[in-house]
Amino acid sequence: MSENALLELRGIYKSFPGVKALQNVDFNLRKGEIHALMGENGAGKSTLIKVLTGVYTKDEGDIRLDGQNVTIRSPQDAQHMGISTVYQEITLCPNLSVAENMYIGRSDNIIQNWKGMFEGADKMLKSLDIPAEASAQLASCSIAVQQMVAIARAVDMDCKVLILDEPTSSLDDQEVQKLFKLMRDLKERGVGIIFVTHFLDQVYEVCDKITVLRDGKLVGEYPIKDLPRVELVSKMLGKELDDMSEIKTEKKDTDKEDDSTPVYEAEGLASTEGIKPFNFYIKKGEVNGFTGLLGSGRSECVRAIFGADRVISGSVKKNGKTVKIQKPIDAMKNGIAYLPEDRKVDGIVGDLSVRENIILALQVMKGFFKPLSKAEANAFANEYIDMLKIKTASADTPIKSLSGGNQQKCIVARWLLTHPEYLILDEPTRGIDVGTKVDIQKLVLKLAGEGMSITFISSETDEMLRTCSRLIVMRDRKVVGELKGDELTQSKIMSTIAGGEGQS
Amino acid sequence: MIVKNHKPKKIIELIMLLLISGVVLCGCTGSAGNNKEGTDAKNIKREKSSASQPVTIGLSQIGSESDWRMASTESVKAAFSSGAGYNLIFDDAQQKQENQLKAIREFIDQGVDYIILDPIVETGWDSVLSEAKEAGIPVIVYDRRVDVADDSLYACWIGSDFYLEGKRTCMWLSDFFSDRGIDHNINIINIQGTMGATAQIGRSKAIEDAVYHSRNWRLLAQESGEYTTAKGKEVMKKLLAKYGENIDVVYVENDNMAYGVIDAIRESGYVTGADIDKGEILVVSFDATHNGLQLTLDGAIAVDTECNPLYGPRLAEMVEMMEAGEDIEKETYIEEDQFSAVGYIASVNVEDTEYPVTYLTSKIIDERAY
Amino acid sequence: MSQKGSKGSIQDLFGKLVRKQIFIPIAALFFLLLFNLIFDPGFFVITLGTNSAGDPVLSGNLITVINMGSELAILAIGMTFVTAASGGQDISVGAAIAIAGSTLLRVLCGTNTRPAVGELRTSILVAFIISCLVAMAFGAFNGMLVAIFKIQPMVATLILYTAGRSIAAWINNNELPIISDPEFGYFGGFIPGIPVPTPVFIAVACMIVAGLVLKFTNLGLYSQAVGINESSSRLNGLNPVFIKWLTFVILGLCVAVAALIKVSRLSSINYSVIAKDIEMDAILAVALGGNALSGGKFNLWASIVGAYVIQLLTTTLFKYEVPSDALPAYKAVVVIILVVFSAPTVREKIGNLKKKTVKREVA
Amino acid sequence: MSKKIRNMTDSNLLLAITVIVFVLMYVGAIIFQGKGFTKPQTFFNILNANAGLIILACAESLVMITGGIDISVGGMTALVSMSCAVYLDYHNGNVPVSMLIALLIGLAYGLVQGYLVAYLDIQPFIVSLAGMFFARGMTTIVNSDPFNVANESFVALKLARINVPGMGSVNKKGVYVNAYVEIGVIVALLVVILMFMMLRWTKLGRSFYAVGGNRQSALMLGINVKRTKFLSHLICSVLAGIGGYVYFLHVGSGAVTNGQGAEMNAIASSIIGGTMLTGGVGNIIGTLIGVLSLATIQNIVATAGLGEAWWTGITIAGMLCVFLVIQSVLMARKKKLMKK
Repeated sequence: MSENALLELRGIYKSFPGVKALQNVDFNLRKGEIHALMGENGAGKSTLIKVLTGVYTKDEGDIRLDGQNVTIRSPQDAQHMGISTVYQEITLCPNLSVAENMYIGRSDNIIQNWKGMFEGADKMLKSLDIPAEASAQLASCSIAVQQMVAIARAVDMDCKVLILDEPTSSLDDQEVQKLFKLMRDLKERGVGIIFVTHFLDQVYEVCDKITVLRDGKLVGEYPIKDLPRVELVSKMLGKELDDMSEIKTEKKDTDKEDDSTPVYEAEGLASTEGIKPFNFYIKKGEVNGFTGLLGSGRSECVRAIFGADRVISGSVKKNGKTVKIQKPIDAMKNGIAYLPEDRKVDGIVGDLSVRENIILALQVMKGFFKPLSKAEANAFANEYIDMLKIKTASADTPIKSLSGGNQQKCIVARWLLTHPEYLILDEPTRGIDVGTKVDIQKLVLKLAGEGMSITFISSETDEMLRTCSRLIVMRDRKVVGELKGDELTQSKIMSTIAGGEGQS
Repeated sequence: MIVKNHKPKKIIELIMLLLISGVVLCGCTGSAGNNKEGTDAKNIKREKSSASQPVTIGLSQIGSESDWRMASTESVKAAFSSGAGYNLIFDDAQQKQENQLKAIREFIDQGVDYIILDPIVETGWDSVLSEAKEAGIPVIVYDRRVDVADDSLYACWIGSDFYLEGKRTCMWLSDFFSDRGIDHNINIINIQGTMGATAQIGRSKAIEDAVYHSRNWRLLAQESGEYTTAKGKEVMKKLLAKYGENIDVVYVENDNMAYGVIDAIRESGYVTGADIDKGEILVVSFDATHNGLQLTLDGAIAVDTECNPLYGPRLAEMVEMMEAGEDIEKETYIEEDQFSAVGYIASVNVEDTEYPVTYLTSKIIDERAY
Repeated sequence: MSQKGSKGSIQDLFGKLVRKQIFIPIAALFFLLLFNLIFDPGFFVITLGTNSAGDPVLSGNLITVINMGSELAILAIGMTFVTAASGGQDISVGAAIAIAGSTLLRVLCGTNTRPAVGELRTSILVAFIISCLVAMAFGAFNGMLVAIFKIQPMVATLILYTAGRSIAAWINNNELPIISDPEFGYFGGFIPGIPVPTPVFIAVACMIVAGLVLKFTNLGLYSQAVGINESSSRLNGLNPVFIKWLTFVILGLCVAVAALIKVSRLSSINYSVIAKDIEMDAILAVALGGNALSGGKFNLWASIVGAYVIQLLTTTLFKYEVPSDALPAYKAVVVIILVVFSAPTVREKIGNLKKKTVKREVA
Repeated sequence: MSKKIRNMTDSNLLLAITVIVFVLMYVGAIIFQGKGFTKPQTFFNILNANAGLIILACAESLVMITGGIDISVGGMTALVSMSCAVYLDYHNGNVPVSMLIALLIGLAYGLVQGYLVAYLDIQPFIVSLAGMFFARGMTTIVNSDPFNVANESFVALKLARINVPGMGSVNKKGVYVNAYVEIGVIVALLVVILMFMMLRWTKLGRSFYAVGGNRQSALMLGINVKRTKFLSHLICSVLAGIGGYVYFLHVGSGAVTNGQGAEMNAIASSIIGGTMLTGGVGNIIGTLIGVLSLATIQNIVATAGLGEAWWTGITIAGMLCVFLVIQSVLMARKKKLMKK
């Protein structure tokens, strides 16, 4: 069993004030293996990785690398031992050059050899097919390229263990394929790769083994062949699950035609973010969605609808009446709510309490001079904490200490509290655990059933198919098609996105 | 299309930029408007260039910390006006020798004809003055002195005899006490000026000497009030808290500090006045500024010895003499007066010279130039 | 058993108290008072005397603290808002006080720098309103640089810090007006018949206004939200640019009030000395209050208590005859001790230490 | 054009702006102000008077690049000059020991401030604010009265001139006067060169940029962030000690007011020189030019006859304002270009 073993973790414990993040967790990685680390948010994946990379020090347990006990005190330690990590968020320095980002912090040389460094970096970038110049400032590269640079750095370090912590969430399909190729190459070279992701498809595409964590405890380690998806999901959630089918039946009810005036209608809408003017409408109780590859402009469209980016042309009608939506507050006053794509940057207000985060939008709509009383605010917050089953110690807890899924629920609560007629959800399920994903999808259908209009955007097409009755397809910042009814199939969407045949 | 639509934001940025540079520019044009002398001087320079070059003077002033200093600055500025054929470059050193050194070097670099210097402290001038000498620019020192190894480094000095001022004040006090028949112990507090300044050295020495030679005068404390009202008040408050009614006389080394000292005395519940036997605190001060004299008239300051700030005419006289190639005296003292509204003493005698004491009236205050 | 439980709950309560943000400044306040109580109980003596005009006045060290601390407390209010919303500090408040004070005197005196009693050009109220407007305009200028041009607050306000005292001197043509009207002295001294110094009332009034603003408007929530996450605030319908700008204007108003007290105390002004280094004290007050200087969540009252801690420290040191120029050295030592003990890393370490000892006891 | 701007690093872009503005300003001064500015000695005098500030500004730039700030450098200047002055004059000390005193003060400051900032994670502004208070207070405790140092060997060192051949000028009486710089200038230029090389060509130098650019990332990239921050403050304070001594060597006096406002001048010079207070961006050469720009504008204001004290403050502020706005607008535009 332990032949070829590269990394062995035994009985790892780690706790934070009030939380037992890891309890008696074991983990094995062999040479030339791609090993998926799975679990819901808050299951302990991040903590385990941070223990491995020296960001946290473990409370108890052994780490064995190449059969020898090691202590990892800092990220430098980890690097020196051959454990490299690529994180979901870019952890490079934007003000330095690409080459420096690949080489800094790696050697004990005193002198910086610019020429040698540029040459080495260019070679590496070329061999990995990464479109970046070694001398360019990192900030001038796209996020995807920055991610690739981070991987190039890890590869260049001849690491034994490569940890990829959700590296694919900001990459498009092509880039993901490139990354997978890279991973397989490394696997050939005998590198052990720990792969953390929420995309089940990707797990089944590249991984050899899966380790599942739940509530800080080890559930088990399985060869990929022995663990079908449904079982994986149920292991992660800790219960058998047939929610998926439920959702489908619910959706059928909302799938109907009507000729009423749209709740929201836009004509020739365009914003400074470079989307081509587009037309759009949504009716009462309808769930529709924008789909397309990452960067196709689907988020920019909904941002334009909400006035989040500067709107530069187009006319908007709300319930048939022409209105002006220039800023978010205009949209909010017109009963539109928007859950943004990037939860951390655009959604939560980290240091504020759950309560303040929930009431924020309602408060802003009420106005500067009409603050909610503490009692009212508490009542609202508790109502939604119960309704959406937000797991938090109290309404006073800072939102940043909640898990991703629960943070997302708070943001949903924030917008539901404003009782919008039209709710826009941009990637509400990104980076959150499967259980919450299902909860949110169910909620969408429930709200639609109650008469709310909803636009739902997700990178996972099956989620869209499950919830939406109409899909607007985008390519290169342009609307290229609209699908409904029977057209709503995986293959049809793919072909529309790809633009293989004549469009409507 | 998109580019076009970008414009509004850019235009706003541009407008903001213009606005800000506008504000700055306004400041600059404002300067031209306010500082008419400057522009006039340039015009005259152009007109006169064929006939006679204006004489360029570099004036390095200590600062603008007190009424006295400002009256002095105004006087010099008026004397070297462009109308009189001068081009004055004025520099305010804001109480730092460093800045004065810098200013003098700038004057040398600009090739001025004369440098006029009111030095903030006495030492530390050797190198910069020798640079001026090297460059062939005569330096006139006024008010405070410079202490240099080689006194050919400056052309001449004109100023007050601060020791004499102090002596006159002490003599007035001594005459006053004997007049009143007071011969018990007199407790004195000295609120000094900025340490190391010529005036502080002279005036402090005078009171120290007087105390040393006196039978019943005692110096309770000496502390610097740095010539400012605020600091004077702060120091006095502290000393009042410490010595309370034991204080008979406060010897304040300038009027600005005297305002603060009198404020402090009043706020601490004491009374200023000449009747020290009734527990009043007697304040003597120097400079005889407008406000100082007002307080003297009210009796809050018993005697205010003048320190004449009106150097302008005398300095202009000297420059003219040097232009004409005449010899001038190395050291000159400026004439000074002494004012009191207490009125017992008509004159004081210091080292066999009688110095009159002017009985102060509001008429005198109104007629004075500052 | 039950005893143990109650002991635990008391410990819990204490723990909760210790974790409260306002605990640190209040603890510092108590510590300084205790220090004085032990070494010189005379510190607490308050006497009722009369001033030169024969009006009753209270005097004593405690009166001095609440009197002289007024300006700082008022500035701490504005500084807290600015810190919360912009994540930076305004280092130009001292210079702005010089400007506001200079304006006040200029409006009152016109070109005559020595107006006799009753010769003021306008009423004090009008002059004060004008100086408020000027101070708010300069605040708006700072706010514009910070909010619109996105320049870091400290850097943006460095401009006014450099120019402020010069502008103040310029406003009065570098002359130093002196006002002899006794009414003008009321704001920094005493109103006849009332033995409590007027600045105390002004400071309390400012606190009440600030409290009401926090209660009846959303300024608190908005400025915190903007300070923590600007992007998210914008998507929730807030206008971060306006809110940041607004906090600077509010600070401008606080500056004008502080300037009124400062100028009134002297009935005159000294451009280069007035309110010198007060910006540093104001920032310190915010920091002592346990507020993050990087913005976000704030506790206004903790800042105000912080301001009085600084003043109490100053007065205590004066009491022990520390010369005013040497004062900063002692202040620095106390400040360092305070910030070290309130630093999260240190607190954590102390917490760990405690845990260990407790564990050992249990074992 | 826009592509070129895009490919420039932030540091270089800001440096370019600074250099252009400085050259324009100096040329303008020569054209409009005439005789004075054509003389090399005018420029050397600017260097002489600001040698100390150049070193302080380099020190400040370093902490600013690392994402911190140090407002204690002005106070340290006062403390260093007063301590050395008292030692030299009252204790009749010798010059090398006085230099050692300056270095030790710098070192002590660096160790304490560095530890508090880096290892206890206290905000650098507050730490150095306390540092400034402490230095100013200690200075008055050491000695409150200003005085000029009379110690002979010190005065000799202070008066020592290094002639710059071929740069002299003829005075009014037709005598050729050599152009010169003071020893402090040599020290300052050495510091500039060493700091430039350190920041550009050593791993440590690059790690300052990395920590300033993104602390968290730098940690993940395997840089010892705490040690880097500690070193930035240590080097800064030691340099401030040296800068304080060079300043002392120029003015030759111990005074409480020495170096007053020097911290803000150092910060302003760094900003004009293209260092950003947000960290990660900056250039020592820019800092040098920043100091020179500041000094030149002061010189222009003074010699233009705007001697009233307020003009200096207002013009410097105006210049700072224009620079900041240009920087802000340019960076915003660059960011926009980037997006496309």
